[in-house]
Amino acid sequence: MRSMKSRDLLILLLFVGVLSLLPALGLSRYVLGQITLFILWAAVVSQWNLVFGVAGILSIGHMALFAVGGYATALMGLYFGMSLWWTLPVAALAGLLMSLVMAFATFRLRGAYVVVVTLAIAMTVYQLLVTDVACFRQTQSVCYSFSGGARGLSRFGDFGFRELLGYSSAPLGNFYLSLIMLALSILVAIMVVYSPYGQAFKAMRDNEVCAASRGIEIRKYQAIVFAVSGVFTGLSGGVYAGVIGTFGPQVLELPTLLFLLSMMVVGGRGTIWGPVVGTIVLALIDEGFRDLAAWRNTAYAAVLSIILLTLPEGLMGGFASLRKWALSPRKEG
Amino acid sequence: MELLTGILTSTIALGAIYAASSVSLALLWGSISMLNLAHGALIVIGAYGSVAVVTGLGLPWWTGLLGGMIAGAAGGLLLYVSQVRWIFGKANFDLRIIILTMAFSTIVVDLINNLIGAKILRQPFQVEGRFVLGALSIGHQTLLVVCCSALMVLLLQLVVHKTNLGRLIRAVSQDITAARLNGVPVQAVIFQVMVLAGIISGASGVLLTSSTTVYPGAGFDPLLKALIVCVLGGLGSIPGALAASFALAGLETTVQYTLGVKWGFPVSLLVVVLVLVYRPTGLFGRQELERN
Amino acid sequence: MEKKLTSPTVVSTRRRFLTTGAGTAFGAGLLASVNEAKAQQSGTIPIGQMASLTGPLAVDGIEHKNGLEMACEEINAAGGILGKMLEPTTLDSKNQTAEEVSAAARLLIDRYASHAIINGYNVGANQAEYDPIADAGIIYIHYNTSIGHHEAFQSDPERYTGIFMADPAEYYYGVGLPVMLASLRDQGLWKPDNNKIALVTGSLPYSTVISNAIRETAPQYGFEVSFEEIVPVPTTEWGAVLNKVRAEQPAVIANTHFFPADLAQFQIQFAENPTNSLVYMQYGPLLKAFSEIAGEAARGVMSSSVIGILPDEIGNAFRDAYWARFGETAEADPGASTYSEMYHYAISAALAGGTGEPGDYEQNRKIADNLRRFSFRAPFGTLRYAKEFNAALPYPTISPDASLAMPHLLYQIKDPAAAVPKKLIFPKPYNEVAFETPPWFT
Amino acid sequence: MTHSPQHLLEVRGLTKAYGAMKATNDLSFHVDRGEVLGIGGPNGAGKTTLFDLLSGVTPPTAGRILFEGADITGLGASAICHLGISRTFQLNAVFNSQTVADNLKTCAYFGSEKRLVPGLSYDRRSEIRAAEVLDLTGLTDYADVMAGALPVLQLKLLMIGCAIVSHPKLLLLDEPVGGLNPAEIETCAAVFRQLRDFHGTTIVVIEHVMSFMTAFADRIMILHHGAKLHEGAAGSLADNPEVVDVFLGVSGAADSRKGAQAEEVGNATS
Repeated sequence: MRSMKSRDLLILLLFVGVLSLLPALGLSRYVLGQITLFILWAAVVSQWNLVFGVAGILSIGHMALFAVGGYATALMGLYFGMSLWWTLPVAALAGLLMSLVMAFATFRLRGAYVVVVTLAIAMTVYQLLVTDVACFRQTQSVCYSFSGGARGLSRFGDFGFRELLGYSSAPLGNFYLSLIMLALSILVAIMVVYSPYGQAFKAMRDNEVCAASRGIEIRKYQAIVFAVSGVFTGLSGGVYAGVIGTFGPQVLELPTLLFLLSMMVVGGRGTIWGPVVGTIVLALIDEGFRDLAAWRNTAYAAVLSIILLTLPEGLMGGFASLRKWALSPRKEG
Repeated sequence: MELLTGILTSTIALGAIYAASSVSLALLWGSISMLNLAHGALIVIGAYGSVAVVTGLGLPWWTGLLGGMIAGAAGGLLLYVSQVRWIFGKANFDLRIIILTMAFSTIVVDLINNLIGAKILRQPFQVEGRFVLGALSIGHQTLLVVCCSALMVLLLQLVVHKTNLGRLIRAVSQDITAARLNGVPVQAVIFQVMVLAGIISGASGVLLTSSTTVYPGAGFDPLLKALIVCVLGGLGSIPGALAASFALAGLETTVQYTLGVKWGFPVSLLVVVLVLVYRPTGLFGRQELERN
Repeated sequence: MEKKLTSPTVVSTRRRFLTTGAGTAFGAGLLASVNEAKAQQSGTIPIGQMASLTGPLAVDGIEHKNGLEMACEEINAAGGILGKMLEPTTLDSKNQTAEEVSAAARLLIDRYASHAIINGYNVGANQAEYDPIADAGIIYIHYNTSIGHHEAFQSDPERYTGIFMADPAEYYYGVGLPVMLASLRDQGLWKPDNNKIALVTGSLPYSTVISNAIRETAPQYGFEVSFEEIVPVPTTEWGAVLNKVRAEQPAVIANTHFFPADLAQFQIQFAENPTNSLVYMQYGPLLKAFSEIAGEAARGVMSSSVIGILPDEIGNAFRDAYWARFGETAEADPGASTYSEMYHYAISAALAGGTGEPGDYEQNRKIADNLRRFSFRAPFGTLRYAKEFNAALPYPTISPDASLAMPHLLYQIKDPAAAVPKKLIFPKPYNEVAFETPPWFT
Repeated sequence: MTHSPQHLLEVRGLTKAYGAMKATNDLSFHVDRGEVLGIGGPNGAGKTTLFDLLSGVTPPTAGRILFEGADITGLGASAICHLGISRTFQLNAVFNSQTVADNLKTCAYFGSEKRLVPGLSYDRRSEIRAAEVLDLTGLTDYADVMAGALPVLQLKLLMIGCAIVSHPKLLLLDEPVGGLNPAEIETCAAVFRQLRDFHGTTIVVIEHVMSFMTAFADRIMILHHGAKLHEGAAGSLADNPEVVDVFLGVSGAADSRKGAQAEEVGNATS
């Protein structure tokens, strides 16, 4: 176990090292922007995976944690003019509180009930946001609601990269900030998975009744896994808001939820690297099909289906069986 | 009094629609533990089937329902052939099918967008007029939808409880391994269940869009509502889905009339979450004896 | 149009990445090389567009694409811009979220090296696309119909000098409604029982802004918003709202939720048990789909637009040409906007001595100055950008001179079964028919 | 009722009802320190339900459970584990996605005491205990194998290992040797004897394999329809005609007398 942990830490180091060299290739702003976006998605999916994959709590409303984090940052930036750096702890806290709500709502639920109830919570947050139209602040001629409603929030400040690095290099700042967020997210995942906490989570997933009878307080560890994931998912939401410059209820829409969920399942849930691999693969597919215009969604869905139909454990599971298959004849010979 | 009749008629109309659209979801969950996110796609396929038959072929309006059922059956068949038969009973079926059916509906919506067009169409399965009795005033269309939904649910109950197929479905839903060992042709049963679910979803698509409109994304909202209804009723329980349909419709309408329309959906969602916190298997869910 | 990746340097780059074995590096490298290939100059002028080709708003997105292509074909047939041919590219902005729209904008700039982006509307973009476009310095013309544009532009007029909104902000719809109602009342065409307006607001920013403006403006013209209900989007079951509205017996029901299908249901359910109220609905009734779905119930409903094709020589000619090109089921109004934006840009660029690629701030500034300097008579009126907002203004709500602004047109549905069910009733001199009391009045 | 702390476990009037059906019906018995109590009975007699009640997996409808003189009725499964009652399950109940060693460490770490705030790695004591149990069960060679990939015997041993690694005072074994052949049964029995003889662990065991029961248990209790049908010394079974009638059958009675290997009545879930 200790060697596995060192191996994963080493891979993380290499991975972050390689990614951090990417801007040196002279990527266009578009490519850098898209990579930044997907790095943030990977950070979110890694944390989601702790709950969904490692602890086996089938929460698909996880984006609610992301959303409250993003809104915390955007609202603090907007109403208090705070530097977005100072809003990040608040984003983490917001993610934590929302995660505890999720944990409480799902304590006694199993399987598909968890799926639908977590979805219902995300949809409730969504509905409350989009129907929030009461006048809260007035600018010149327009009236804005507290949360920005369906429009979402924008012009709430940024991380200051534009002043620091100039217009043309600001995306670099965003890129590296996102990369740090991803590294942090994966690091947390590694530390958790290989600690007694991670073992308790896996035990709960594998056999909940047995885990309880071995002294693992199920609800406590459900709450803990939600809390850990909530802190870092909320934080990612805050970073995302600052990097993208706008934040709205769209992150809670079903297509977004399922897009991120498919990253995890395609990569291989419950593994450290599955979410990352899934994000990379689906990002490439999505971008690769951009030229198909009206048929892009179809092509994406078709490829997604083929991967899921052929690889029950996702790509990481596929790699594992491939390696087993490749190694086994040599042993015999 | 006017408020009360308003709430009552709205509840009946809304409840019937919820019931029609959620029973097929309940059927699939109850029989083969499949959370079918392509339910919305089947609804849309049914809605367009009706348009094709009535507006396209120029047949009388009431054939729309048949058109919707046929199109829905084709949709269910396609879902079976392209996805379910390959992974049913394999590892992670429950999870993979969620994303696969989501992919299926993406493709369906895209195909409609690109081949038929994103234009909004009128559902031709319509009747004019109102039924008035004192203070009570109900549109014929509402009555039609309520009657068709009731008939559909009744027929489904007959199929499940009185036919040979129903017996096999119940055998499969109770214990798949045992059913297989006892010579039940499991794949054939699943195939028929999928087609049956397709027919019901297709028909409910026609009923749903008769009070709204037909467009490629018309199935999304009903899918969400049906999921909530099924969970509240207890997943897989058809009577539960029925009861939950009317309970939810009543709650939603009452909130809309009293608190305001915008609170209708969020409040009912919250209530569902709270109900499940105290009754983890829904109103009519099977309380399973956990054994290790 | 699309170049294959056959140059040996590109291939060797790909190999090198493959041998490192890192998936990301490979993918990003591939994308980068694609960009290099695409961005090469080919003697044509790349024109970009972000439009919803899929998703619920694709109905209009497809017309936006058609309008742009039609204009480019005509301009190319006439010799292009100073001899260079136009090459339009439309990218799918899907559900029009900030990420989708700004990703498409970056792609148009980096990969297609678009000299200008000629858009329809993207409702959810929230001005997120302004910064990448302003960084590239190219011209961006859209009709997002958002007061947010005014605020964004005024926050830094220098930086956003090349970003134009080709129609008045949605806010003016709200301001304009009481003006138009007062005009009907003061001319004696309509005698309201009271001064109450019942306001139904869709939970979308577009609807909200309009509703707020109606509420604020109404008292100046002797009206009062006495009832307000916010509905989620989409809403199809209107029973609760209508029952409450009926209890008010208002002089006017204004519904700013703009989806045509939902509004048609609203009207059908209202017509079952109507009150003596004028029904005004935002946007939806302008589309044929509304009349098709609502049927006879649609007769007498009012709606307004600032991008409606005028029933005059220019407007009719355009509609005929558009239908000849795309068939009579096509909606000409959305197409007219991108069509006109393109013409206006082409003329301004030609007068400036040519178009400007991304990064050519000087040339693009000249074009932007020309866009502000020269107005263009479009099928929907005069396209002229007010200097302080870089946006079009409405007549008569703001500008008293029809030749300097886009008329805010009030329509009434006259014959739901006709090819064009709506008829213009306000303002002068564009009105074709007179206002009629709706058939449900007793 | 007299307070009797000399009993390690005392059960009074325990009842568990599922609707009208009573899985356990007004059951009273006790277990003394260092004793081995065997529990038998036909399928559906409520044996596993009894274990579920004792181990806190399900709360009882009525009755009380006293452990070391303290009332533990209604405590949760993890709390009961921390007090020193540990159980095994009939079906494969290990953590499939962890290695054998990790299974044992997890059980040792979380099972032996209540962890308010667990650390980021296992403590020394848990690792020692895991190593001890690996040794005791003979699973050392399998330490790095995923539990989900274990052969049947090793799986049973791991299940037992997980239950004992937290050093429980009372061990509840639910059909620990069902489905094993005689040689494998002997392997398991050796582990149990060592627990009883050298660690002084008190054991309650449910088993259908009567030869194993009669050889291992000090006392035997037979349940029928959730109630006690018989209780007595290990050899006394065949003397009770009721027991013979409902449970053992004639051949079973003969087997139990002989102490030879019995025909398995069935290890299906009750």
